[in-house]
Amino acid sequence: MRLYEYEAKGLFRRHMLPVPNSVVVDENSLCELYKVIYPVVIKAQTFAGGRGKAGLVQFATQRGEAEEKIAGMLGKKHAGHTVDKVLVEAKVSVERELYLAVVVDRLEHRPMIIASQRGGMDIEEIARKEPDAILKYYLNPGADLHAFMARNIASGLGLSGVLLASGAHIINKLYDIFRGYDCKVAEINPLVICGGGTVYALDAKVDLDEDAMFRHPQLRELGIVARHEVGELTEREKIAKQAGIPYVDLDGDIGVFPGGAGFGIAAIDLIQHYGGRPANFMDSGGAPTQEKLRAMLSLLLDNPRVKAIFGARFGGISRCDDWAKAVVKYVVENRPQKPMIMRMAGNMEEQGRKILEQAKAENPELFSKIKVYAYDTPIEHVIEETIRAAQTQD
Amino acid sequence: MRLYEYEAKGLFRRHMLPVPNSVVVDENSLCELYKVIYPVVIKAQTFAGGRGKAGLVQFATQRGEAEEKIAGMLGKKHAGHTVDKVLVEAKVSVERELYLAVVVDRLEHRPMIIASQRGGMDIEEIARKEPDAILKYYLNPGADLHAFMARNIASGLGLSGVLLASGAHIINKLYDIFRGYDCKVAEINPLVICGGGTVYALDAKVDLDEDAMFRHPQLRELGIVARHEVGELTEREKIAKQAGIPYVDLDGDIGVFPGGAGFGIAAIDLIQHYGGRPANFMDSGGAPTQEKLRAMLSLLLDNPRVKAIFGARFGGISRCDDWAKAVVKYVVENRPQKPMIMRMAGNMEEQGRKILEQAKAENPELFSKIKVYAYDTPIEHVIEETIRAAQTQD
Amino acid sequence: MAIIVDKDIPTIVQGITGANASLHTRFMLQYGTKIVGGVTPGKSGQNVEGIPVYDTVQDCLAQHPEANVSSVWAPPRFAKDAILEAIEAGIKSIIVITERIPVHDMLYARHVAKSKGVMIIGGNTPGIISPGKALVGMLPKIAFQPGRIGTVARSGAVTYYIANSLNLADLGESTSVGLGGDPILGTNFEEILNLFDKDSETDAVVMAGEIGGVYEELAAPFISTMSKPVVAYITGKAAPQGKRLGHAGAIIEGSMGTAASKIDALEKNGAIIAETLSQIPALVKKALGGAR
Amino acid sequence: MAIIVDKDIPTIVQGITGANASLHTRFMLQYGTKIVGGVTPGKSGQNVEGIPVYDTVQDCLAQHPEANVSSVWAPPRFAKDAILEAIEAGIKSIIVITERIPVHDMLYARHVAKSKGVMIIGGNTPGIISPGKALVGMLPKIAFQPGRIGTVARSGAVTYYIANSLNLADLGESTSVGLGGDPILGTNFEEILNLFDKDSETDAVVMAGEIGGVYEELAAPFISTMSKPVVAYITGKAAPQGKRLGHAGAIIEGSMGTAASKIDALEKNGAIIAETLSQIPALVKKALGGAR
Repeated sequence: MRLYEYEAKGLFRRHMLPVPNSVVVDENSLCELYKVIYPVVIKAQTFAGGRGKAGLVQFATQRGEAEEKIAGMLGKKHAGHTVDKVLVEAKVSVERELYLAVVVDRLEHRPMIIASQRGGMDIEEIARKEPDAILKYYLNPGADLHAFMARNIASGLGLSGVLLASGAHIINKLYDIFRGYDCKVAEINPLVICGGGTVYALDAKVDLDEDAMFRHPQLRELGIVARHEVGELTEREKIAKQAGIPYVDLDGDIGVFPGGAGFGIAAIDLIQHYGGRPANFMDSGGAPTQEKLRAMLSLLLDNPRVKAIFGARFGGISRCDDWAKAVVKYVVENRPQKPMIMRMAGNMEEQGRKILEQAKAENPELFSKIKVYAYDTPIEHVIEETIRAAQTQD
Repeated sequence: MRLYEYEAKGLFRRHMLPVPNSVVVDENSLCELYKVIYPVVIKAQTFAGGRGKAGLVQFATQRGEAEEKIAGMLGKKHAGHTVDKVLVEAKVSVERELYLAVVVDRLEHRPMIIASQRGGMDIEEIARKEPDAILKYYLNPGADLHAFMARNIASGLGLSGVLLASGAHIINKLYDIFRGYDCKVAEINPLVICGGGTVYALDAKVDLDEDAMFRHPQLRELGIVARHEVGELTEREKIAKQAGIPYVDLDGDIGVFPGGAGFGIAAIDLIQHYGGRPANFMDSGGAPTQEKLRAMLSLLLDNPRVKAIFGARFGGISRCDDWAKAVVKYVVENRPQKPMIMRMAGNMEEQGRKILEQAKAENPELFSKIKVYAYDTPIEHVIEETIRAAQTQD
Repeated sequence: MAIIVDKDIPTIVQGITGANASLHTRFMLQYGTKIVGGVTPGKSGQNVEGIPVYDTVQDCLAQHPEANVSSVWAPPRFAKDAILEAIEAGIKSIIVITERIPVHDMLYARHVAKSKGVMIIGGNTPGIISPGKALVGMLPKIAFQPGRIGTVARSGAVTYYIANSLNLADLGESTSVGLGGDPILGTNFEEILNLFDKDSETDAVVMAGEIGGVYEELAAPFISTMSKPVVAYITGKAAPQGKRLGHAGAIIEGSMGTAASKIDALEKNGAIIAETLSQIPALVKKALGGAR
Repeated sequence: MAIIVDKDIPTIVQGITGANASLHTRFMLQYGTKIVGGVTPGKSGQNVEGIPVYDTVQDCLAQHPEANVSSVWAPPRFAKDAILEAIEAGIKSIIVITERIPVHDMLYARHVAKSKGVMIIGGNTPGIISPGKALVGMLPKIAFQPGRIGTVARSGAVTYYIANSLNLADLGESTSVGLGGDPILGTNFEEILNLFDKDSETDAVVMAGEIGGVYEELAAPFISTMSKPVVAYITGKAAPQGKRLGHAGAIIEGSMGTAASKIDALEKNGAIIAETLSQIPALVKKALGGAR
């Protein structure tokens, strides 16, 4: 879960990692601008790169100019995201720009510290242009970063004298944040050295492990809550999040009601492969409750864009009988008019099938648009039938 | 540095390790007694064992009785220590007594967790009577005690059901305290299980590493400051502590002004061996300042019991010239009348000797009772001469 | 002999008293898996489906020293500890059903396991099945039948659909391994492909990957050295960027982890690419020269 | 060749710019110790007595890869880090002058050192001298002269007085090792006795212990296996209970660590006990059969 620059810098400040003085403002809090000393840098808070080229990083030498430029940024769209906050930060005089990051290395399965004297560029760019200018330092999972290791890295960054100690301090603190907050990435680019030997984190990129948020309640104090890795949630995605359902809005017309996440991903591919357009990604998680299954169906059937539902349950940890029960209950209570073409197999399949058959016998009309295939029907057949049903609904 | 029971329990409470409700009172704070629920146990706060037999652990069922018994304890001498505080603690109904400790094992050079189902006895006693009833669990220095390890130990203590979790929790917390506060010993004996499955640390013994106190400023908040391993400081010892000088009062008449600690220990032995009585132990530490050397001489020469000074400087990290300079300055300024028999050799000896000779030439009278032997005089000779000088002073 | 699990391998269940674990303990026993004990701290003395429950793995192994496989069903925040407990007690293969284990926890557990020569499968694996012999995990038995195709996939349901497709085409599985959907896995594709390549009961392998991470790309060079054909099915071609699709690991971050990059790496190294599930059996048969 | 240090062994000084370290760097150089570099973080580019100063041990060893002995003079709170830095950089013998290093810090550094086959001497050692060859630490050269007696003691000054006594009796030292006065030591008596027993330049050993800890008792059984005589001098007979006497390790805790228990253990195992410093040379001579 990627943090905004201002959030990451808040975390840095909390842990004595030096950042320039700044305020975060939105359209209602421009009064806060009295707190900064000019000149300032104004940076739109958005995740996507290329802020500079899009005019989303600007300078101002006094308040009037700052307000004008902020007004120009707020509400702008950038890579699908509407700018609603800007970071207004004291401009510092930069002598050198360094690169520093701690990441989870997916190849080595270890934390890796990356340092380079070529700060300011993307690390991929440095890697391409000057691979030798990158210093990598691996640690075992759970290991301490001893002070001397941080000094070795600082020395490798060309720091000496008092800067050796400040650099090592920052490396230690960044690693503390990486470990202490379960980061996947904690990056400072650029780490700048200013006149007089002060050092600042001029930009900050922190990517948290959403699955470890439960042990960091202090993030909530900083106003940091779970969200997408990148970008904002749609209204439906927010509802799904509330209900604990991994859900992503897509722009098609076939509601996808799958079992697990892996087949959810496959289902989207298959629908496209056979010429259909999926309306969403969704995952029930292992062994969903009745409540959750009901919320999943609501998300799909309440979506006006959805014309037909493709459903699939291969019962593993999730049971067919639970699934069937939830479908029947939802249909009886909500009487949906959209066709639902589904397939059910696996654990507790027999019990599930009985539930469906009984419901159909009791309410043949209500279940007329609902089909539930079994083990011997290939899943692609079910998908193709759903696509046809959606087209017929037009 | 041994903590009082009430201090150790304060530390436990701070870290969610359950202890019975209690108050600590001295003669000025008996009003605090309204806070406890009767019946209570009253325990004199002193380090030495055998409190029970000495009448320093008593029970009371109501306040009047408690006050009476406390009055009887305060001011009592026990193993050289005057009782000035008592811990008044809610009496709990004990079903089982266990033993639990984390210690630095000096043989294995590792932290060791010791657990036994035979709580209430000294661990040495359990070891003697029932060695098989002791469970030992070693950890590597700096290693985490994972939750499962604590459960394994709790299970080894015969705990199951809800007690398994409470026991494991306490083991984890005790290890956290051991690591977090640089303990040499963190012991709970007995750890008691009460009716209803509650668990309490009924006694608490914590021995801190004095050399690591610098990184535990939070101990000061608990009112815990550096002192002797056992017992209280004498007035002179307090002055020495203020000046950063390791100093212990003994009951003889020869002031010992040695170089390092190791020879300080040897000097006491040698003085006794040759029939003298040392007045103190003292250590200059490595490379003492002029200030410190001056304070050391004051401690000895201001002590009315001291009749003669035995001095020795073998210059290693501590320099002879510094030592000679301090002696000369002290003598010139304070004009002591007591004989000082000393020996000086080692690094910067030549320079030191010049300083002494010049001072003697300028003030022959003042230095008439001061002798400084050199490398070729055995130290035993110097000691014997000091003993004779002390006897002559009588 | 099948890879990793087999009929005669004594197995334990960590977290056995949980609702899912106890239900699947019943299914596993029905399938013939030799479960000797279960562990839930504080629940010793109980039993689940006739299997005795212990407080610790250590206590369990004191009674059943022969056990050397465990399945872990503990909640995510306790999964690391459960895995470490199993390692310390001497378990050699740990099948981690738990999903969404924190990344740092899994890195640590994986590090300890590797240093002690212990195999972790998962997290977020549906388990492993050697049809007709043993099932460890929660895979539905109906999806599988004995045969000579090895399968390995990140996703549970995809594992079932692949076996389902194979079975409908009269192929069966030697062993089906769920690699797991979490971002950090105890065992990767290459390690399982290697086991299948050496397995005398396996003729060909189907591997199914998905967007996110680099495990598929990392395995690609090994495929070129294998003696057996590999049919690869990669999902997530239609996935949007930067959004996690259910599995903690299933996210495209920048140019990394796209379906295209995975398919490209695998194809280059000789894997046969399947576009849909139903293509898989035909491609397998073709690779085996139509002999079966 | 002398034990541990020698004339030709390249040595570095950690914390070299400190007042004591720089003074003793001069003394060591005057004595002939081959110091090739010094380390103080933030002070690179300076020099002390002509010796170049580096920011890190790693930087120092990049320029002087042959160095394999270091003396550590860092303040107590930084000592652990300095030792770990030396180990990681590849130093094989680390002489720790720093005194009063926290117990947990030293346990950790010692553990890492042992696991990597690195020797730590100290903390709170005056150092090591092989008279006429090399001096690492702060021992005063006047106290020592070349000879064939090995000495090992917990205390610095006691080391000097023993050598002083030996020299006044026309004996000299092969090597004198300060074991250190801290409670947790990197190297114990037994390890040094073993080196002396194997050393062709040593005929007899004088060991001096003191109250506190169990290092003396632990070494006792080894003495009975040695081919060379050991004269032992234990101080603290007159020490009060429960009070730390200067050295962090010098404290009698309960019945543990008393002079009597140490003397008893040593005597039982064949060590010759000296009551005073001046008895030592005579006892050594007697043990050597008056041959020297």
